[in-house]
Amino acid sequence: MEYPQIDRYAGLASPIHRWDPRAKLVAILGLIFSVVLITDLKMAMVGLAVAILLVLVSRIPFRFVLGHLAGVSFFILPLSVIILFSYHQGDEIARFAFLTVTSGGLEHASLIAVRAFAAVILIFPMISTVRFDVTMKALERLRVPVRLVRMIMFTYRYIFVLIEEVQRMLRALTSRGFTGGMNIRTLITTGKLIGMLFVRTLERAERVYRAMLSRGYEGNLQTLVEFKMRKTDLLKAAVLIAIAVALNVL
Amino acid sequence: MHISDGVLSPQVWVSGYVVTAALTAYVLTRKTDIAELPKVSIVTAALFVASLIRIPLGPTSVHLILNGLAGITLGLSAFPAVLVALILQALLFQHGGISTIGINAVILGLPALAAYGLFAAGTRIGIRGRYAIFGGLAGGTAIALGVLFFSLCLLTTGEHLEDVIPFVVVAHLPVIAIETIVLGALAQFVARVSPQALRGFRPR
Amino acid sequence: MREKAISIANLSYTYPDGTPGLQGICVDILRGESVGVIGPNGAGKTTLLLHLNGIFVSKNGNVEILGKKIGKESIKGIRRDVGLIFQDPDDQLFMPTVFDDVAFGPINMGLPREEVIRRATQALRWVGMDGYEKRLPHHLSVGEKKRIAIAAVLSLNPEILVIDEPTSNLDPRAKWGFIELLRGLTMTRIIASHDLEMVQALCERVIILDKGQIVADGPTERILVDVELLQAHGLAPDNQAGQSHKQH
Amino acid sequence: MREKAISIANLSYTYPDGTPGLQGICVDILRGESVGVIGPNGAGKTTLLLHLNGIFVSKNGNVEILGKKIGKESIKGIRRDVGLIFQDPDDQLFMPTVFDDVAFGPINMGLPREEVIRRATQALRWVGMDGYEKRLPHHLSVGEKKRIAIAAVLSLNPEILVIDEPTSNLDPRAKWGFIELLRGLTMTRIIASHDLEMVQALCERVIILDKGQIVADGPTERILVDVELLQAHGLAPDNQAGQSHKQH
Repeated sequence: MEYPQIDRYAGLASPIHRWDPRAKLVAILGLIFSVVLITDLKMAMVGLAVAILLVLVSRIPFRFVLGHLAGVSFFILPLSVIILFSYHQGDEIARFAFLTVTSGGLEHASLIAVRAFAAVILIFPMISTVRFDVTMKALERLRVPVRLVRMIMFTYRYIFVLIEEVQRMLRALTSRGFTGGMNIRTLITTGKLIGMLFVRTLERAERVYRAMLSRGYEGNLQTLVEFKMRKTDLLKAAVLIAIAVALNVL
Repeated sequence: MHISDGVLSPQVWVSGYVVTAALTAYVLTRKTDIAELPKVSIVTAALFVASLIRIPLGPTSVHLILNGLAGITLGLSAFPAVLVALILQALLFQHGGISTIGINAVILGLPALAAYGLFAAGTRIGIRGRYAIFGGLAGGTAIALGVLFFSLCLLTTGEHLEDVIPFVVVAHLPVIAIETIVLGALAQFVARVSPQALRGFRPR
Repeated sequence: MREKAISIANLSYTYPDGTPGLQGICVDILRGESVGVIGPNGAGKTTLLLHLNGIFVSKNGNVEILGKKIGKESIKGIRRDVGLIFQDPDDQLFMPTVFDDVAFGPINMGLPREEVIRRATQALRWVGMDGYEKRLPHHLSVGEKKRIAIAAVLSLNPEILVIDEPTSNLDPRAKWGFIELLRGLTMTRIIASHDLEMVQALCERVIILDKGQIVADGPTERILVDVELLQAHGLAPDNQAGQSHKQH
Repeated sequence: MREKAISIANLSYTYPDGTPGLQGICVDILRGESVGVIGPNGAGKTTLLLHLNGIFVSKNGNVEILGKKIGKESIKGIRRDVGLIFQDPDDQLFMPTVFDDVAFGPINMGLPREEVIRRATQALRWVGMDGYEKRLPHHLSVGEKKRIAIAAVLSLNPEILVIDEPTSNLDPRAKWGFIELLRGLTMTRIIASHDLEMVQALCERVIILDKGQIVADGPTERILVDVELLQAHGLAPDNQAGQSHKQH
């Protein structure tokens, strides 16, 4: 079980790191939504190239990006393979035993995979170039409903505390000779473990709430943040938005 | 069951955002106790962390989804809890996607609410082992409904994804069984150790 | 005579499950006093502390802080006057960054931005943690977290500081550094603990709480030498254990 | 000469985030020894303990338990031989009843039902908690939970007992009762703590760990009187703090 470390490289210096987080969020989100709307494989490839270019500019090690793509690959690759063999349109270009691949199938499968990877790679210049706490504050300044942002904020904070707690519980289990296997006992033990985690977390939530009350909490949660929008921030945003529009219009 | 970006047609993911926005707004803007927001968030963190636990399955392992658990522990607040967990999973671990946050929240969040209803109604029946039985049912149902919604998305999106559905269903059958057993054991355990915890802080 | 900081008259409390928590607590604490509340695990120490800033409120209004009864109207002011610091700093540091945490109280008081920053900065300097503003709580050591937790309360400029088990899980160096820090604060202080060494170093007066009742109240130098009294309430090893310890 | 219970040769460990955890640890512990591992918060004590029953496994196979290298084949036996008790009993106890918790280890070993019951009952008797079989661990006091946590490991009949911070958060009576209990156990014991009083009462030998390295190793009566050594590693108050304490 690993800690989230998406903002591990937030301390680097690059034009993307220096970009105002609000402008950065809006512009790259725009680009992500543009990429998923592309219907032309060539334009999708351009989108993917833009995404990779942004990662290069941000100086985030590509190794790090690849390491985070497992989840998407696990979903997208089997899906593309199924489409490749099941969607028949255009000329037949290959045949394996009873499976055939058509040019239309190949193009459609590639389009989906390229869009998916382009979109997910864009998350890195957007999220990894700034500390996550700042991202959350930027979301708030962008008028994302404050209650939602607060939920994200508290949840994020306690993920770290609870990962440690679960790690300790799992170690205690292992050290008493428990080896999880594909059996009902493993599932029941996991159920009890999560049950205990839940009971402890409720108790913790009560203590946290008391600490909040003690410091004058009355339902209102604010933070002080300073963001400064400069001309260059807007310029960078304008360029990316223009690319986003071009990807779907050209 | 997290659909990534680039797969669905805009009609589907935009509708996902509309439904999610409406439900989240409804739940989060009710006049509630000021305790609810921090407490629900901290429990959401526990659900998030629990879903990182790996369960061995054949040569590989699967993560728990636990949307049913969100339902039986948080009631209506399960919906924003699922949404927040999905946002964090997309941003921190790149599970799921950005454009699909809304539709993924619908796929997992509506079943969470169904699990809440099922559990709340079932545990009122005074039979022995009701927590284990309805906890398990809620857990399994939440996944099964999730698979159903997931399949409906693939069917209606018009991107020639119908043939993927059987694979999705088969891949999730063991997950349904796993979550049924895990949540059954969990609900029975919590009912014994801290019965008030399952009544939680959901609206009375 | 010094003014009363806290006045508790016949306070009782029963837990929701029916077990008694506190029974007939009567105690006055004067301004500027530093009082140790000691007692075994489960004696009711934390429950008592939670009454001091209205997290638990007695219906009879028998807790007075700086002359004001705790009640609906006074509670806001009282929470500003009484700074409560909990045992586990992870329960207390709930904001994304150290600065956000220390600024949380002043922002809730509705202070202007400049003043919030001034208070937060000053509080961090007090506890020796200036420069930590942008740090994340999960990257800090227990000792550092404990200091930040104190700063988060000092930024409210409280008249009374109430601290639950300040030294638990600290190594000796961190513990004594923390004791030094607490000694430097001059407001009224109530410290609940079973670390008698710390209580000896910090408090002029000691109250022993056991099974929800006050069983002793007096100057530190009288209470902490009364071995029989301490033994009777689980605060000193029983004779047998103490002896075999010596023999070892 | 007594047999070696634990033999560690040049053990290093780096945390996943790249910070060093342990560096070149070399140490032998003999059968029947009772060894205190002391050091400040963050010195690597817990990380070291986690290597002793293969929760963390070094690739070089440089940890030997009772003559067996920790590796894939030996690990099951080693987890039976080395009982590891964690600091917070809540991390360890999550079965619906005390009995289930104590029986959990023997069941994992695949022992027959009769033997499981016999061992669990005996372990509970050892720690003075017989009669608690049907209680819910979560509802017990810290002291009681700590005892159950020990019983849950004793039921495995370990040759070596490894205990992390046994006395943290215990009131003095519970603490000394617990020390008595630990003294009554005769197997090899490794106790990590910064409670020097307890280490003094229980251990014949002391190892000081700081920044992931062993900085001292010797008989208790030599190490624990070396104030400068203790100060240098955060285990005694700095002169200044100690003095002002005396002046108070």
